[in-house]
Amino acid sequence: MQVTIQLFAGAREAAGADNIAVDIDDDSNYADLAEAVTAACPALAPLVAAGRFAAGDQYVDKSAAVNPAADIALIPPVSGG
Amino acid sequence: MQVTIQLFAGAREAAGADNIAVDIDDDSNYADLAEAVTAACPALAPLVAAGRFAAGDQYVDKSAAVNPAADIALIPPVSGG
Amino acid sequence: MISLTQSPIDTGALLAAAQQPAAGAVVLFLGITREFTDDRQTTQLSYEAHASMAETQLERLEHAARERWPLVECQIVHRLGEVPLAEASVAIVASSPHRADAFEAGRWLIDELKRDVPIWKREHYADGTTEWVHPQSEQSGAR
Amino acid sequence: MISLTQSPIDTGALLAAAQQPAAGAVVLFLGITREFTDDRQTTQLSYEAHASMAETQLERLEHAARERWPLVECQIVHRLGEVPLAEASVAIVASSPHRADAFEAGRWLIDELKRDVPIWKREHYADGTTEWVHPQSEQSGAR
Repeated sequence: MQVTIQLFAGAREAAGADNIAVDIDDDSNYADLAEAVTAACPALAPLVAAGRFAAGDQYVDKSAAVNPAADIALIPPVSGG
Repeated sequence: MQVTIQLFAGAREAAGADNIAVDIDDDSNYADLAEAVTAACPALAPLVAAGRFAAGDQYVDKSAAVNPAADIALIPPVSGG
Repeated sequence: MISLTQSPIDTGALLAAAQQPAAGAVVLFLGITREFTDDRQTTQLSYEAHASMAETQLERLEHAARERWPLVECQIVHRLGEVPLAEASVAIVASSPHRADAFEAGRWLIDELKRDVPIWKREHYADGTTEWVHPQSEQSGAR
Repeated sequence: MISLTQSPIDTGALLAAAQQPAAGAVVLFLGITREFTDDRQTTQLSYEAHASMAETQLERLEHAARERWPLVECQIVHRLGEVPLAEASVAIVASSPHRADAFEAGRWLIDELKRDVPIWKREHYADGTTEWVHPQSEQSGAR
């Protein structure tokens, strides 16, 4: 299946794009997604490793199954406040 | 010597006066002063027992010698804030 | 800077003084007149001070806080006279490069103020009675 | 109440909302743009958010704080876009009957916000360079 991941801040800057699309197996979890994103765009490797994924408005576990219907985002380490 | 003590808040209300004058021995300390004030105005006893004396703008120890040249005040328990 | 005032406290001026480029964090504390203590209804408070001593003691606290924490700004204002419901009787502002210091200084200053600064509160209750507040030492100043 | 805004934060409105007769204490925290981090000079910050997620996470924090402490009011506002030196990027106000709760809630909320809310800061340095800030987890958010 194809999944599109929204990118923010330094991740958007590293990829040079607002989002990135990757192909993954139907039964992939977010750890698999992290690998696919890093393979597709090596410049994102550090922020994928340090960051988390969100589906909709919630953080997800690396072991959770990827839901391709959700709005998926890469959330690099945050610095609000 | 005669010493005049400024009174505030509930102490002023209990004594019905802004200050109270008492006669004490020349070598008295503030514990002696507390006794003299309580004897002169029994209504002040609870706030003398719970409070502190100040000379000028500083708290004084009960064991310190009374300085009749200082502005002496009875500081009942405070409730600012 | 410290002050005693008969007027409403200008919190905007306190924040403006604290928001300096060297600071990263500002903490403002306000003590305000609470309507109910247990079941007893307060309509207003009034405050009296041993003014010169209160100023000296507040200055001592400001200096002690500036020695203990790296504060960019530190101001304490206490209002005297009548303070209506929900208005501030005391304001403390502290700013610092990092937030832990501003929080700790603000908390320490209000705790010390309530223990040592010669200011007294008089409750005006809804039933028409008034009462000077002289807390026994260990139950002092839960607010 | 929580909000994200592109405008300067109205701290007067936050304090007015928090100063309710049921409260005895108000704590306002402001995170402000600091000019120097070590020797590096910042001229301004800009902030970006995953907006819907940031709102959801801020609401979660407000609700959690209200469950944990008896708060009369609790509001969190984060500014987005450019924030000049000394202006507030975030404001948190908490009021409570007793002061310990307002202090603890304010401190907890800013700590949690800096850990979990998807907002990012971009430093604009005096030498003309810019840099998105993505702290490594254990050194995050000392301010």
